[in-house]
Amino acid sequence: MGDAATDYTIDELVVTALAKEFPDDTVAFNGAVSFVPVCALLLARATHAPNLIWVASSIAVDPQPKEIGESTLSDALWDGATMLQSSAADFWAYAQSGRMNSFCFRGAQIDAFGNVNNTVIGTYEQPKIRLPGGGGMADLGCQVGRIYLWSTTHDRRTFVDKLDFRSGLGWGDGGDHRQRLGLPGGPRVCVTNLCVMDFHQVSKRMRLRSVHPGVSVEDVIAQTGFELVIEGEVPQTVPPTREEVELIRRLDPTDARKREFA
Amino acid sequence: MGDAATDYTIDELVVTALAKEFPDDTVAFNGAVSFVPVCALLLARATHAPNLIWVASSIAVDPQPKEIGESTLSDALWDGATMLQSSAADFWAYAQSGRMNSFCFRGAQIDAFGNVNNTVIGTYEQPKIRLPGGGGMADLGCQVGRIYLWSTTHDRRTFVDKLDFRSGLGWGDGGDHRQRLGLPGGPRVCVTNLCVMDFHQVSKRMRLRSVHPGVSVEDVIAQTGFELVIEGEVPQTVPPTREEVELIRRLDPTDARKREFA
Amino acid sequence: MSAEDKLWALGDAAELVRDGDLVAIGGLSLNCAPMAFCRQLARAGRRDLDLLAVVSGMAVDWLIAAGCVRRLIMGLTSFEGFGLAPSFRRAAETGSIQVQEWSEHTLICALQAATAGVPFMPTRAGLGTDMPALHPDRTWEAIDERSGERYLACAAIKPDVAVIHVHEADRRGNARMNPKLVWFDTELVKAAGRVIVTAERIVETSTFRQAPERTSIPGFAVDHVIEAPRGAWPTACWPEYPYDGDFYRSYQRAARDPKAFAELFAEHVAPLSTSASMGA
Amino acid sequence: MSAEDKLWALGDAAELVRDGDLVAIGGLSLNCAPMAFCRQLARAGRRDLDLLAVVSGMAVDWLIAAGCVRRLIMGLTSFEGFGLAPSFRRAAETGSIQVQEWSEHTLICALQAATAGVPFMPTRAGLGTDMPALHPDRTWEAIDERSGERYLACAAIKPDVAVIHVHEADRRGNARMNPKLVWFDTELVKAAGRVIVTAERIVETSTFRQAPERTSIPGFAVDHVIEAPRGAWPTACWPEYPYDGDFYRSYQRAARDPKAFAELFAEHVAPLSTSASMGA
Repeated sequence: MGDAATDYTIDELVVTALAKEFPDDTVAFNGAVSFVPVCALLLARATHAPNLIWVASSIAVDPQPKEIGESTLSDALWDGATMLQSSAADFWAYAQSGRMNSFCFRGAQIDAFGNVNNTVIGTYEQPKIRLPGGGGMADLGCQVGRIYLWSTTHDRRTFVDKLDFRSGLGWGDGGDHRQRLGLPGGPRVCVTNLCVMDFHQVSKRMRLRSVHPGVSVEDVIAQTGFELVIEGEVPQTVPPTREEVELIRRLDPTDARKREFA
Repeated sequence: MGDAATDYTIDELVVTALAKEFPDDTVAFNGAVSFVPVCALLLARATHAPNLIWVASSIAVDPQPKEIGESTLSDALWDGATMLQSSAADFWAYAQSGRMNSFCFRGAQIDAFGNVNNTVIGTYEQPKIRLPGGGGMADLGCQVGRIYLWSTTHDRRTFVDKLDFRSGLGWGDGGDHRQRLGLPGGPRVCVTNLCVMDFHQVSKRMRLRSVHPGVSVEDVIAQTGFELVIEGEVPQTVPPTREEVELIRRLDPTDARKREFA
Repeated sequence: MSAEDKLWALGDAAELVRDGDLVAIGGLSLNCAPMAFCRQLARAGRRDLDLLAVVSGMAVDWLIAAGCVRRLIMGLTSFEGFGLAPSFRRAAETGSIQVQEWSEHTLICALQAATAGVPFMPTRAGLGTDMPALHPDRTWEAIDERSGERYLACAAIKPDVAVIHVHEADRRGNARMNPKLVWFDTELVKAAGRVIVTAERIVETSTFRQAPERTSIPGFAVDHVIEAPRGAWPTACWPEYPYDGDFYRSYQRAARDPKAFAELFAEHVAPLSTSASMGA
Repeated sequence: MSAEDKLWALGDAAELVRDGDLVAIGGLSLNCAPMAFCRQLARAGRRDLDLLAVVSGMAVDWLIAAGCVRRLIMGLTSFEGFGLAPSFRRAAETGSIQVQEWSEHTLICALQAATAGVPFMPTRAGLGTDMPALHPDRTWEAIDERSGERYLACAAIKPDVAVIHVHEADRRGNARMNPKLVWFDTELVKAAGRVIVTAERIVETSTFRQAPERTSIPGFAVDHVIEAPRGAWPTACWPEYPYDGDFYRSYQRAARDPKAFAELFAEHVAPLSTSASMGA
């Protein structure tokens, strides 16, 4: 993959780490405020996954945008698409049937099993903070087989032992919970500003897979509100290569990805 | 409505009688081999029901066809439409919600309650005649509030006491059966080559409303396989006026309507 | 009502909605909400509305700020990158409106059940989440006896009124998106008891007859048509105009200060009566 | 399979279907059925197929005549004004195929259930008719406890393969109808395990990128693309060519006489093996 870059920034590291997770048969779509996944999908398509299909804003199939813009639901992303898939009925059909197989989630809170909360902080009836709402989380968490989690705020407010509200399903209560509900797949990884985590095969608890350069395993533990599975030596996340950094900056020339790292 | 025509044919009488039944707020659509209803809808729109909307072939909204052609499901009918409504999902939605409120049925067999059979003559497993199948009858009979029946073969093979198969629902077993099933409306009339029938308000049995010129009440009784409700003196069906006959011949210049009177 | 003329004046738009109605609002996030119509509801001081808005932001925030809303049935309410919807947030946190959170697909299922005239629609969406328990009378888990498969049943929701914004419509209600994010809009239209279309332009019916394959909504599915040029502002009406990012930013700035918000709101939406104001 | 090249030769089309598959056939009555594909199945002598055809005629009749069909799941099978489909009729009357009659909408419900991954879809369609009792394991009446409302549950049907015909497609599976009677076709596409699109023309992907709002089916929903000019003949491919009424008439005439039918069938479809022939 070429030489490691020396001047990359954290957003570029996160984008690269997430991009590597998308296999070539990915058909992914994205929701609002999803600059990191959009960048990562563009990077994956430009590198190891040329057949990856990205449905921008869950609307524009396989577009070639010149830049990313202020909203990941807006038309800035749709240039050169092969299809504008604008009906909800068709969209949901393909998400439910598995033809669109991949979606990236973030949440104001994420728990050890990759469940997410974007509804309230505090109680539902008297919230301390009323968040935007689950939107499609409750739907896609159940219907899409390949879920990718990301977070740009890896701390104990985000990674909590118990969600204030379960807006979207990850591995549920862990173990075979999803399977018992009759649901496909589940979360595969969670890429954050500190590390990359996957899920223990049996318990489905989050497991530390690699820590980013300059971050220690202890740092991650200190910033995580639940007990992580840690097995043996935890390697370092492979930093982006020069080529990857150049590609990211070309694919996202206005630095939209940095909006998530404010 | 002008003078009675003197040279009209039976198809023109049937078309005129059916046309009169469509109120101005009709939104009707049609299926296969429906020359008589298509003609009647065109006539109604050109006379007393200018706001009537006809969805040709259940596809082309409010078209202005020059002629009717060989198939009432084909594009010959679609000229000048305001919309081509080509998705089944949208079509069914509007039929189910009542926005499209009217449909005309025919059947190889019709019973006293306006139920229809287009599936088999004989038993289902070993049919004497395998008919085309119910198609949308089982659906639209339940979902559409205003059902109009027509037949160009008023005889005891068609108007039977017991259907060999109930493909489409009219008033079901009669009385409040439809209501008990939670279904809207029901059949309003049945226009045939001999007479016009409607339905008794309580029992929902077919009732002779008028006999066509030259047809006696006894003729109708002799050709009907079930007991008709007959109340008092049965008037004659009002024959078409000269204007109506001229209009029919203009709207259907190739005499497509006569195909049903072979 | 005549099939021939469904045209209605924007200034009289609020007459089409009664206090207490369940009103479904079209659009998707920063895109193509019927904002001019919402402004009329705010100005007329409609009260106790139940809003259904699958993925919305500014439209809902305006109506909450103006005190029109009793209950919000929603999937997502936000200004995306421009932050949380401030009036929505405050009203939810103080309990001055009732927020009934569903999810995008379960709301669509509930609308489709209303359209089809069936008691509920089944889906896998929402299983295992906390959402169904928020309205257990409307969403409940069930198991199909025959297959043993689990599903979530979503009870029918039939809006009294749906309002959407399109590019072009005629007096008969035919409507065309050129193209746009139809997304949930047609689902609202199919389910609602009455349908109101606001349009950038009123065009002749002949425009539809010339390209019938491009018509998005048939006239018979629409009850009222309202001309509303730039009627989606400050949301986008792609491809004709983009969302107004500057407005979103100044709205957020103003929301920090009751006086500034009241001024901005009076200028762009409606005067805030002190009692009604949720935004200030 | 590569997302880049899904092109398949018409001559090898039958390889895409296995004996015993449940094959959903697109088109509507006299319109736009994948006839060239059906001809290949007939020639290859596929056996024991379960066909799902919502409203069809000639396609089903060919496959029955050629002895390919074990069971037909259908709403309507006819030649409209050209009469009853002769091979279908004879096979149904002699019991040589199993006819499972549903209705148009209940079949759509069954397909939608498969698409959504739910055990059944509820509908009012079919209530009070004799249809549900034909397959009580697949369609059953039920009452929603909460509302007391009655519905017909339609169990999911997932076709192994769906085949539809369109105007234009590219090697990646993007497909466009210009326009056509989509009608049930997209419902088949969404539900099926594998999707085959036959197209009048193969075009470059750039054709789709130039007018993305006109694309009917996204490439990711299609597994194989087959070039088949006049591939809907003798059904219509509106607006490019009409149905061939003369062929329907001569087919009906020939069907009265085994020898004449075998000749016509060999000329236009496939040679009839004596044992397999249902048409003769």
